[in-house]
Amino acid sequence: MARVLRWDVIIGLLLVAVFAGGALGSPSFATAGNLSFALGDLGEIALIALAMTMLVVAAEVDLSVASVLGLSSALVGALWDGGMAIETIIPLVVLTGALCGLVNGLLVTRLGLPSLAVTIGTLALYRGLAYVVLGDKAVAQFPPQYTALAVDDVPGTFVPYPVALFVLLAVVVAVVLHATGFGRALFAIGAQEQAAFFSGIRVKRIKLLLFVFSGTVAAFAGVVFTLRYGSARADNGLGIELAVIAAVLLGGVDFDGGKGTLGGVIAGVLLIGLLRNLLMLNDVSTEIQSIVTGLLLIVSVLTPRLISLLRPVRSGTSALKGTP
Amino acid sequence: MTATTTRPEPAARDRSARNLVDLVFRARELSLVLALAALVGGTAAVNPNFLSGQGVEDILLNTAILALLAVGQSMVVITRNLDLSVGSVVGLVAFVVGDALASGWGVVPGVVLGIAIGAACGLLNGLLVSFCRVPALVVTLGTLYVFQGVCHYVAAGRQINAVNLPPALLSLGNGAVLGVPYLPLITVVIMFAIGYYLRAYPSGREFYAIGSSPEAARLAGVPVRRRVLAAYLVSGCLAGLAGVLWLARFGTVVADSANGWELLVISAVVVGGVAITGGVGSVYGAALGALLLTVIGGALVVLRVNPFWQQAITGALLLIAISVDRVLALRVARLLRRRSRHG
Amino acid sequence: GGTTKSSVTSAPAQPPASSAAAAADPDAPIKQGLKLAFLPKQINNPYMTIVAEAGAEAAGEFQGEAKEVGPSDASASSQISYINTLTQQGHDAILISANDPNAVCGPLQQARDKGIKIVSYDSDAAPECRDLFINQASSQEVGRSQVQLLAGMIGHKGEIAILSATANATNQNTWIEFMKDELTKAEYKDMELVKVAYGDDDDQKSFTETQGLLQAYPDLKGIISPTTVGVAAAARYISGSKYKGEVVLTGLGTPNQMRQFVKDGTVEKFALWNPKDLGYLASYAAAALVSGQITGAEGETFKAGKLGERTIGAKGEVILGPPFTFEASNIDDFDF
Amino acid sequence: MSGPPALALANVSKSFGAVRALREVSLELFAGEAHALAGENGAGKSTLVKTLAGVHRPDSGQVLLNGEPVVFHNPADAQRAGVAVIYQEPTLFPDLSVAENIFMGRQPRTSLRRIDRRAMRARSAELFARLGVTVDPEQPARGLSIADQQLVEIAKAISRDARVLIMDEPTAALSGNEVARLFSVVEALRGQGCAVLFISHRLDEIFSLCQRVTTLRDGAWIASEPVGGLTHDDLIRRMVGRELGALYPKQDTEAGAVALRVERLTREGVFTDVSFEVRRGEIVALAGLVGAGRSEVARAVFGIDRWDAGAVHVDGRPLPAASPTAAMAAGLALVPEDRRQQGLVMELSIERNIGLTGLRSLRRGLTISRAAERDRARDWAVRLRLKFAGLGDGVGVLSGGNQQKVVLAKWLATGPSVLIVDEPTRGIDVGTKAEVHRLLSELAGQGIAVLMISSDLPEVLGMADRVLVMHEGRITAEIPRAEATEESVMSAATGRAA
Ligand SMILES: Nc1ncnc2c1ncn2[C@@H]1O[C@H](COP(=O)(O)OP(=O)(O)OP(=O)(O)O)[C@@H](O)[C@H]1O
Ligand SMILES: Nc1ncnc2c1ncn2[C@@H]1O[C@H](COP(=O)(O)OP(=O)(O)OP(=O)(O)O)[C@@H](O)[C@H]1O
Ligand SMILES: [Mg+2]
Ligand SMILES: [Mg+2]
Repeated sequence: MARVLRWDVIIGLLLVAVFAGGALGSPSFATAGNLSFALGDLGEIALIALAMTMLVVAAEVDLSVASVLGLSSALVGALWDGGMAIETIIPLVVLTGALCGLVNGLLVTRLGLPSLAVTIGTLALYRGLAYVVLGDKAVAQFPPQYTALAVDDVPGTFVPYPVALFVLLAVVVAVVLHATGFGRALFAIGAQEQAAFFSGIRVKRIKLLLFVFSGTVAAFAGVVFTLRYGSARADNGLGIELAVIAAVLLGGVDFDGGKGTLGGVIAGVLLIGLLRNLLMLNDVSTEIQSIVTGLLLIVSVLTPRLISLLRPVRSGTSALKGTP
Repeated sequence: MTATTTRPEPAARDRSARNLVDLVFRARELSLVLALAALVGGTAAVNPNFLSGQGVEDILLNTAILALLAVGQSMVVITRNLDLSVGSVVGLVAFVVGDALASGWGVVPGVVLGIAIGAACGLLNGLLVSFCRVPALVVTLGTLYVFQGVCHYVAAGRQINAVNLPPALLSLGNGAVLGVPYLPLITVVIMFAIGYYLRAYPSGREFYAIGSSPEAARLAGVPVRRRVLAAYLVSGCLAGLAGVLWLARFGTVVADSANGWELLVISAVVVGGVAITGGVGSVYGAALGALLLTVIGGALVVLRVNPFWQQAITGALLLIAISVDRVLALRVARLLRRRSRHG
Repeated sequence: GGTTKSSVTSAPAQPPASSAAAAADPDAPIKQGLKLAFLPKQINNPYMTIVAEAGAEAAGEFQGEAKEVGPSDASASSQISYINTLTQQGHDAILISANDPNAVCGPLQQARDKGIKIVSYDSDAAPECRDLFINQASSQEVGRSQVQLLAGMIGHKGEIAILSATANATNQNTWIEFMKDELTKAEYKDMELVKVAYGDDDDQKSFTETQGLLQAYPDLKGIISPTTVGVAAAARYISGSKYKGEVVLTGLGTPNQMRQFVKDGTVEKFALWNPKDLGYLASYAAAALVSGQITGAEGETFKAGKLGERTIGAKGEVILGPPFTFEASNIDDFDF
Repeated sequence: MSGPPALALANVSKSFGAVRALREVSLELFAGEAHALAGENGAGKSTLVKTLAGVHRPDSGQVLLNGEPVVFHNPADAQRAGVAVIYQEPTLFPDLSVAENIFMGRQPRTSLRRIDRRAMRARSAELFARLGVTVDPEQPARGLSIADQQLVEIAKAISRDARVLIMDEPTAALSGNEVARLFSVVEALRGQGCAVLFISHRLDEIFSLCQRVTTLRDGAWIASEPVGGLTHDDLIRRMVGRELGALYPKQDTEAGAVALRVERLTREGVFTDVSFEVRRGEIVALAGLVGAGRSEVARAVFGIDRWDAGAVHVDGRPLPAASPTAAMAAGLALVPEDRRQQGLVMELSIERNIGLTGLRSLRRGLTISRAAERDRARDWAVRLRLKFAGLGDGVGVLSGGNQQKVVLAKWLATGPSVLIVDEPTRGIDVGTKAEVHRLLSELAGQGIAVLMISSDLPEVLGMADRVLVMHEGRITAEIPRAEATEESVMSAATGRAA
């Protein structure tokens, strides 16, 4: 617990530092316009990270999120092109996302396959289906009032609507994860699944639920993505699953399950996003950006451990838990 | 004081249990081979070209590099770790070595350079994971970005063209001895070497021990950190070698060769029956997995499947592969239980 | 009920580009110290690099400066982050090769609202979101000439295939449309387009896609690959395979990449415009826009340094010129 | 004793944060002598063991090898110095074969330093023969019962022909015959001049195996003395520091209505046609040999495993198969046999673990009430005399016995009407054992139906109103308290009885 706390603090401080540095360093950083964009640009990743956090806490992972996003984008395009009303398309597409999640969940819970393997498979499958649905077409001309909804800020703020929505959802997830029985169950499952099961926790049902949630959120993110860019393509969001995972890791969630806080993850998402934005504004080239991202990831996790290593190891856990 | 009695005589159940267990372990490689046979047979039936000399050669060449990476990866996975950075390493090595050769390096120094770079990358990953105890996922995802960045930085939008490369290297990529191309040959030799080491040597078994239970390994006096480091080192070296072979095979490279391959490699390993949770599996399985993935890809094209369907079908087949294998394992496990006790 | 495509498209279209309102002054001098930014599809594409470097050269000629920034992956979303930053940094003009004509539209509009001129090159953005499109060659001409080139080499007979870039690449798809249209003409009745494959502008993928094509269609006579990455990869596979001499390959490639294959007879002819001229022209066009010499309306003209005077065509397009065909006899005269 | 001790501790202290597990403890192990280590749960026995084994480094004090100070940086160092250890919790490689588990790192070699699998198999078979048990060396360790796992651990340790053999509760999971065989092997080793350190909560074992005994209390050294002059009560007094009430205080209670009825329950290959009843206020023991399938029955009844045929009724209402949640709702509680895997979430704190079974009842509105969670935990921690620094500590750091108490607490907190306990006193010290027994009969007194699986026959005879005996997956006898004797139970357990 102590370490996780310390971790949140570290990431939080880094975030503040970046922000301050940006505000002082480059005039165009702290402008409403830029921040609004930078935040909006994080929208989808942030949304998906919420669901991913819950999964990872329960010691599972969903690599297919980016593909679900792509599939939902392709569907939106195809259906819109087919003349269906956007009001019907959106729920329909989100439902499809839930279905994708359900498939992941069933394969994991019913067959007991490792989620990494399953979702690598569905990563290919769903992306493939996206191409099947939309092929090489790119659909545009979405209704302005909706595209606007995906881009514009909540009046009087520099917070785009999707981000506002994210904040709401984040609060809900935070409560669920850290204050409800469901959350307790997630941590127990992640840390010692068998014991959780022996305590009468419906392990499989809960995991299934998580995957469905993850699929749903990803699909919704796909809708936002499509409207924000006003363009539906099969290859939308290609490869952002790694960005999401990077954010979750940076947020201090342990992929062995049972450890992590949502606050950390949100800080992680913001940190990565704002840092990249800041670097771009200062004409730091892409390659340097990815180097910085990578180093940030490693160093932020390395530092607390080095500190605890350098301090004379009193805790007897050294030998028993010391292995990578 | 406690009761004094004798245990039931369980010899019989143990024997039948053993055979079944063996069956489960063999099953993976077996089912892979069967799946392959079916796939190749079916495809060849539709389009004989698939088994033409050229066709087979292409498949072998395409598999070689992926299989090489899968072998390295499985060594890491067996120790209950992961190496996401392989794709970036291949890209980096391919370009840097290409650059060196283009500027007049000899082939041999070039190869050495490539492997050395790979080794350095592996060493970095290994040190961070084993000695600094940073989770493998964090480290290798981080280095994935870092190595990629470095590669782009070095490349700066340039491209290495085959013309500027020594013919010796290119012939290594496309030449053959007695009709067998070099690349698959190299891969197979390495695969058997590592496979044999892991099975027949005490230190080799320790990789499995670590993956099976790190704490127990530590208490048993296994040098956990050294082994994990070694696993990453091997994975790195093989990624380096793969980078050189990539260069030899494709001749033209820009900064992003093999980017995104990390997941491809891992799917190969998983399909090959190496448990992502460590301790189980073999490099042969991993290599077969790579072969299977490549053949699927090739077959779909040869069968004139609409390109938009190809990816979807690949994904579906991948899922079927692991599901079938799993169901099989569960079945055998139940059989084991029913036979195991009380006659 | 609800909002459907028809109900939207029937609604009045977006207002015309604000800048078009201002009047053009052909004799206005080119402003000093212009800041131009090239935003290619992706930075590690040698062809793109050549274009941008030439652009920078041109900028030098009129005491301006041009930089090249861009994503490492050819995706619309990452390109858009760059449009935003360039907007925030306040450049005079953004020159973009769009990964997705529609996706970049919104951000480009925001840029124009800040008075930044938008010039698209290589791959166009949606016309209402840019001032000018510098087209390397009329898409029509590219598409048709490629078919003519190939037809000539295979005697107007046999199965042919196309090896494209990504399935979503706009310029590729436009060209392919014109190729298909050309093929409907009578003289091509014996030629059949059997497949369009996608190499994703990834060397290795293009390479293996070529393998697949040749195996799947044993009677294949010719391949068109209208992308520099694809044609090079295809050439390399064919030169090392039994298909060398059997299958005719052409497409759009750079002389440096194709030289060896022309020399070893794998490829007889291929086409391309001079990417340097493309970048050069784009820079001058942008400068002319910013300086108010032109507004992007049809018929306006401007001076493009050594390339002489250029006229703006329909839909704000400026065409570089007809594609140039390279072959053994002339390839050594070029170095790019 | 002649010569310096083979291995010794001099004034060793070891703390874990606030907990002082060892304070100035000294101990000498001489060649050819079996030395017992006695103490309550949490007294510091396992910590001492881990210090000798190189797992922990002492905060102060020294480890002496043949009188020379040494520093074991890791377990490997200790092993090289000839120290073989059986840890309290099995440490096996589930994916590897039993033989590989035994010889990991010391495999017999052939030419080219390759592993000689045949020799490895043969030598493991030998070892098991010495222990008088049959375990297949080729079988993967995953799926071994706790008992079988413990036997593999023992084989591993004695295969090292170590100069010092340390055993932390090796017999906890074993039944008499296996214990007897183990002791004869240890005797032999002792004869060959091996120094032995032996830990057990079964005092008779200490008296029958050891020459000297050292007692720890709360991490402090109390006494080291020859076993000869001691009585049980002396030893207990040293350990507990107070007089103990009698063990097995079960008084006859009025058996009420049938609370749990199991009818012809069958799980293919594991148990067959198992039928029995447990009434309110009754303690029914399920006795049998290790491996008889008792735990499996318990698991099936509680819904962990699916059953193939039969039915389970709780208070007359049928229980759906394979749903622990439903079982809990019906008032069932299962204290499982493997506390590390099944009983506890090691990473989580004491209060979280105890709260885990009451996530619904702890809800205030939508969220969990921390206060309620804490009260629930404290209440039971106190009632079970749990030894802990803070309720927020991870259970992973508790001593074996204290962990077992947490498991009991988390289930008793659910106020069950039927309580199934599988080996409830495994690895629990005499003092706590008495408490647990008092607790069980108290619960029975309150009208709870208790089903107790135990391999500890005196416990069975002392606590049970009725004894059910299982043999190879079938119930072979039901013996009322009056007629329950060691002979009657064991003959049924071995299938000898009619
Ligand atoms: N790794 C650890 N971190 C923190 N505290 C620990 C750790 N290991 C043991 N302790 C504490 O040290 C004390 C002694 O524990 P130990 O396991 O030695 O007791 P024990 O005598 O073996 O008890 P038992 O008979 O139940 O096994 C206990 O209070 C325990 O909570
Ligand atoms: N987790 C498991 N997986 C597979 N088989 C098991 C497992 N646990 C036990 N077994 C097998 O089932 C048999 C019954 O073991 P179990 O320990 O449940 O019997 P028991 O009567 O409860 O004995 P114990 O006194 O150890 O509780 C064992 O001999 C073992 O071979
Ligand atoms: Mg202990
Ligand atoms: Mg049991």
